[in-house]
Amino acid sequence: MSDERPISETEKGLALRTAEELRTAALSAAESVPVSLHPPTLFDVQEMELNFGPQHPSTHGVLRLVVRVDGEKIIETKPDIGYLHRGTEKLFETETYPMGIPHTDRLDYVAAATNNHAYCLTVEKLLGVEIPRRAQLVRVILDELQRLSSHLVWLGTSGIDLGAVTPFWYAFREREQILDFFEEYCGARLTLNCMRIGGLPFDLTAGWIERLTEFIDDLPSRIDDYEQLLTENRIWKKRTVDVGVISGEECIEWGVTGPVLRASGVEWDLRRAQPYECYDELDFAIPTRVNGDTYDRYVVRVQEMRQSARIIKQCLDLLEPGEVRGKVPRVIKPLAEEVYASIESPKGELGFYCVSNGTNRPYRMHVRPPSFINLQALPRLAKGHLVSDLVALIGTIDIVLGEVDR
Amino acid sequence: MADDETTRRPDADAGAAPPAAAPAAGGPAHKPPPPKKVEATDASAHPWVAGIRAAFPDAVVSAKEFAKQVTVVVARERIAEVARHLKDREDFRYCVDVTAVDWRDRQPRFDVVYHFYSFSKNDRIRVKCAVGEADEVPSISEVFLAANWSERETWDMFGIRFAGHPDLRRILTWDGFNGFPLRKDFPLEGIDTGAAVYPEEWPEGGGPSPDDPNAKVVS
Amino acid sequence: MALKKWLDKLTLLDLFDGLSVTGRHLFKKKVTIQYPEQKKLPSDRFRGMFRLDEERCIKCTLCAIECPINIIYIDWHNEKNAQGKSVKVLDRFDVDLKRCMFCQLCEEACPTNPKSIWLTTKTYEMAAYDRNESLYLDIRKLTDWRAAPNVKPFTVVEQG
Amino acid sequence: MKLTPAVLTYLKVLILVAVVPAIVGFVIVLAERRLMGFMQVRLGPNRVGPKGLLQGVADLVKLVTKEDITPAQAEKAVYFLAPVLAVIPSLTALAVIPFGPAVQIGKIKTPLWVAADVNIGLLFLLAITSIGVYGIILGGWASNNKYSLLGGLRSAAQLVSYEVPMGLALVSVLLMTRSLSMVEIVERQGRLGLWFVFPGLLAFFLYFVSGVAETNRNPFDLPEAESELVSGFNTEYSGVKFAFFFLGEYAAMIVISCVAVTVFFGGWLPPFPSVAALKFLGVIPPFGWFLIKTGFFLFCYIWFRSTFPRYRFDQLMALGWKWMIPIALANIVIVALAILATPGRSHGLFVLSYIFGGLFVLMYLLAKLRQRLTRRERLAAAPASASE
Repeated sequence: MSDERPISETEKGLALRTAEELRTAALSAAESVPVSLHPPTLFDVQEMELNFGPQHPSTHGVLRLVVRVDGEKIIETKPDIGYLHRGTEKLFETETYPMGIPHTDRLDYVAAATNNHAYCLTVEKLLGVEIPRRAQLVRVILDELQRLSSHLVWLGTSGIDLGAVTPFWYAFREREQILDFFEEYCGARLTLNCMRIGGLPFDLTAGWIERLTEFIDDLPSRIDDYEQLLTENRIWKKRTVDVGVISGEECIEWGVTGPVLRASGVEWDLRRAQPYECYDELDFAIPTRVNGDTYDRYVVRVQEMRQSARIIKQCLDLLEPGEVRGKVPRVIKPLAEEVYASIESPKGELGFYCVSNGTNRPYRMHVRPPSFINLQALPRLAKGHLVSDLVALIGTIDIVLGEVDR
Repeated sequence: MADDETTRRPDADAGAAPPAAAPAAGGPAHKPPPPKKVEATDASAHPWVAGIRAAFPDAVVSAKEFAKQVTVVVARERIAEVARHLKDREDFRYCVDVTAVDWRDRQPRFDVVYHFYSFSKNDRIRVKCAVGEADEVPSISEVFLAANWSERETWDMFGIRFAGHPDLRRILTWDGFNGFPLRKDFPLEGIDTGAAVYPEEWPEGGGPSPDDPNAKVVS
Repeated sequence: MALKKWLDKLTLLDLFDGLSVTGRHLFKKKVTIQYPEQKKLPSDRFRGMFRLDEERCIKCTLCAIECPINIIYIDWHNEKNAQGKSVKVLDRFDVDLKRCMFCQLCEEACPTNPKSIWLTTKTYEMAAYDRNESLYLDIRKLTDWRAAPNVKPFTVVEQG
Repeated sequence: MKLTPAVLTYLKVLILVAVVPAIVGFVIVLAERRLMGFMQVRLGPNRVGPKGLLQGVADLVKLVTKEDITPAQAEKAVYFLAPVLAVIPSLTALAVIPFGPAVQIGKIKTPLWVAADVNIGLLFLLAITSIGVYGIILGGWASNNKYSLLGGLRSAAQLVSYEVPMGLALVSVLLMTRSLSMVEIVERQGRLGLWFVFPGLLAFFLYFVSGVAETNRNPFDLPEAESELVSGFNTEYSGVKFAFFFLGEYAAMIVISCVAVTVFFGGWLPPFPSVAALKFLGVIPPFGWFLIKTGFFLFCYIWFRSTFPRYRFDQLMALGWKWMIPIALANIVIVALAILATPGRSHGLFVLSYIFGGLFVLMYLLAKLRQRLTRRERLAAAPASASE
C-alpha cells in the first residue's frame, strides 16, 4: 500500500515531449525487452509455432494467437482476430437510429449498458438534446452496475486463467445479483437494451432502490473476500507482479486506455476528464498504480469496483422523482453532420463516430472499441514471457471478442 | 471544444475556406444559426487549424466546428505530416481512432477520418482527408503506433491503401476475402463465398451437391 | 519492515488466509438453484416469449417496421363484418423467434393500450428440438397464450 | 485352501488392485467434486443416485463407453503404454503401506494389513513412485500434440526436481527411526509416544509440498494446466486410456497421503498414544484411524485445489531448487544435531518438537496480529474507500 502515493502531473507521463521522442521511446522500450526475461536454457531448443486458440479455454472467446516459442519462451505473438465479425457497423447503416441500440448490446456483451449509453450519447450529441436529470442519474447507476459486473467477470475469469477457480464462483454470485437488478429494471440480464435516445425506456420499479442500496452496502465485504483470496497470496503475486510491464507513455503511444492505462500511472478517466451525464457532481477517486504490471491492473480494477459502489450510493441519494425520457421526436432525423462521443466503458474509451446525412438512418456509424485497440499491445506485453504468462496477459487486458471483432 | 459557447468565434472567418470536399463537411452554408438549433460553424480561425495552416500552408482544405468538435479537412498527401505536427506541436499524443466514410457517388470517393486526443488540452480534434478509390494514403502508423490496427481495419473494410504501413493485411475478414464490406455497394446480406450454407436457401439436409454449378470451394 | 515480511512469508499467512476463506464458504448456504425442481421466477419486466392479442391488434404493422432484424411478418386484408363495416383481418402474423433478440422494440412501438404484442410473459423455457417448427411462431401459437399455464396476460408494471 | 502367507499376499494384492480403483471412483472423485462445490457456494453433482452418490459409477460408465481415439500421427505403441505406466507404479506403491498393525492369526503373528512388509519399504516407495513420471512424459510425447509435449516436458522437469526434496525430507525421518521399514517407522512412533510430525515439522511441510507437486495437483498442476495447456499431457486421451491417467493421478494422491500418515502421523496409531487420558480414542480400530488421517490429507488436496492459483513453470523450479532442497538439507543437519547432541538419542526429538512447534505458533500469532493492525491502519488511512 506504500506505493499508492499521489502522482504528480509530470509523473503522469503527460509532460510535453515531441512525437519523435515518444515514438522512439515506446519502440525502444519494446525493443529493449529481451527476447527472454528468463536465463537461457542449457540446450538450444528449436523454435516451435504454437497455435493458441481460437478454441482455447483462456482466450476469452475466439481470439487466435500464433505464438512462436522457444521451449516455453515466447519470441513473437501474432494476434489473429475476426472470428466473431458480424458487420455491426454495416447493420447500423441500414437501420434507424433507435433500432441500432439492440445491436450495441452485442459489442461488448458483458457490458451492454455502457455500449447503449455511448450510442445514445452520440446520437443525443448529434441532435443536441439534453436528457432529464433522473435519466442521467439512472444511466450512471446502470453504467456503474455494469462496470461492477464486467469487472467481476474479469476477476473470475482471470483467476481461472491462473488456476484459482474459486474466485470465479464468488464473483459470479455477485454478478448474478447485479443481473437480477438489470432484469428487474429492463427485463433482460445480458443484452439489456436499457437506454433510449433521449433518456430511458422505463422508470425504476418500486423497491428497486432499496434492494440495490442493500446490495451495495454489502458489496465491499464481498470484495474483501476476493482480496483475501488473491491480493496477498504469494502465488498470485508471483504470477502477476512484473508480468507484462508497460509504462504510461507506451500505453498512450499504443492507444491503450482504461484500467491498463491507469495501472501504468496515468490518471486519465473519461468520467473525470470529460464528464458526461452527471459525473462531474459525483465524488469518486480514480485508482492509479505506478508499476503497470499485471498485479497493478488487478489492484486498479478491484479498487474501481469499490469506487463504483461509492458512485452508485451517491447517485441513489441524489435520485428524485421525475421524467426519464426527454423531448425527442418520434422519427429521429439529425442534421447532416458528424459527431464523436465516447464514454469510459469498463475496458477503456468506448467511442461512437456517427456521420449523418439528414435521413433517419446513420450514414456511417463507427465504433471505437477499447478491446480492439488494447489488444494491439498484447504482442508487446507478451514478448519475452512464458506461455503461462500469455494466459495472464490476455486476461489482464480484459478483452471481449464481441467488441474486438464487432 | 475547450472553448465553450461564449468564447467561440463563430464568424472570424479570415482565411479563404475552399469549398468542402465532403457533403457533410462544412454543411450547407446556413445563415447565423437560430438560437436553439445546433449548427456547424466555420473553424478556420481556430488556433489548431491556424497552427496546421502555418506549418503546411497548402494542407488545410476546410475546417468546421460542430457540437464543440473541431474537424479539419486536409490534403491527402499531407496527412502524415499533419499528424506529426499535431503530435509534436499541439500535444495530440493519443491517436483515438482511424476510420473511413464511403460517399459512394462523390469524387474522390472516401473520407479517411482520424481522431486525436490531447491530454494537456483535454480535447479531441478530427482530421479528415478525401481519398479516391485508386489513391494511397500516407500511413500514420509511423507517427502513432496505435494507428496500426485501425488502418488495417480501414483497408479491410473499405479497401483504402495506406502507403508505408508495415503490415497491411486484412484483419477482421480472412485473407483472400473478396470485397470490402463497409463500402456502400457491398450488399448487406453479404456475398456468397461458399463458406456457409444457409438453411433458407438449401433444402433440409441439402446444400450444394458436388456437381452444383453454384457450389464453391471454401476459401 | 523486512522482518515483518519474513514473518508473513515463513508462516504462510497469506496461504492460510486464503484457505480460511474457502473453508468458511464450505459451510455457507449455497446459492445455486436446482433447476428443473426449483425455478427462478422472472421479474415483471422480463422479456420472454411473444404473445399477441388478435382482437386488440389494429394491424398497423408498426411492430414489424420497428423490428431491427425484420422477423415479424404481417399480412392482412379487408373484410366486411356482421355490421357491414370494413375491418382488417389478419392473414398472417408470424414471428421468427429463432432470430429474435428480445429487444422489446416491437412492444414499444405498439400503439394500442394495453399492448397487443408483448414479451413480458415470464416465459423463458423456449428450448425445442426442431427450430423451424417450434421457434417459428405463427398466429395460432402467438395467440393461444390463454391455454399456456405459466404465461401472464399483459400487465402494467408498477413504477417506483 | 489354507491361508498360507503366500495366499494371503495374493488376496491382499487382489484387494489393493480391486478396492483402490473403486475407492478412487466412488469416494474421492465424488468427494472432490462435492467439496469443491461446497467451497464455491454451489452443490456439486447431486443428480446420479441419492445425493449424487453414484456419480462415480456414472463417470466410470461414461469413460468406458466413450470412443477411444488415437490420433493418426501418434506413436501408437507408446501412446498405448503411457497410461499403463502412469497407473501401475501408484498401485504398486500401495503394497508397502501398513494400513494396520500386525495381527495374531493362530500361532503366527502376521502383518495382515500390509501387502508386503519389506524392510526397505521407504526406499521401494521412492523408487517405484518415480517411475510414474514416465507415463506422463511418454503420453505427452506420443500424442504428437504441441500442448501435450509441453505438458510432458513440464512434468519431467517438475517430477524429477521434486523427487529430491521429498527424498531428503524422508531422510530426516530415517534419522529418527533408523529403519526403512514402514511398519517399524510406525511402531517406533508408538514406542516413543511421539508422532514424527512434531520433530519433523519442517520435513513434513517439505514432504507434503513435494508430494502435491509430485501428483501434479494444484497449485503445482502445471503439466495439466487446463487454462494454459488445455489439459497438457492428456489432451489427446479419451475413454479408458484417459480413465487410466485419471486413476493414476488419484492413486498417487492416495499413496502420498498414506505415506504422510505412516511416516509423520503415526500410521494406525491414535493421537498421543502415550497420554493416558486419551486412551478412549482406542475405540476406533487402527485401520479407522488410518482412514481418518488419510482422508484429512486428501481433503487438504481438495482444499488446496479450490484455493490456490497455479505456479508458473520457472517459479516452480526455482521454488524446488532454491528453497526446498536447501531447507531440506538444513533440516537433516538440524535433526541430526538434535539426535546426537542429547543423551538417549530420543530426548532430542522432544526438544526439537517444542522448538519447532513453539516457534511456529509464536510466529503465526505475531504475523496474524500484525495483519490485524495493518488492516485497521489501512482502513483508517483510506476514508475514500467505500469499505467502511
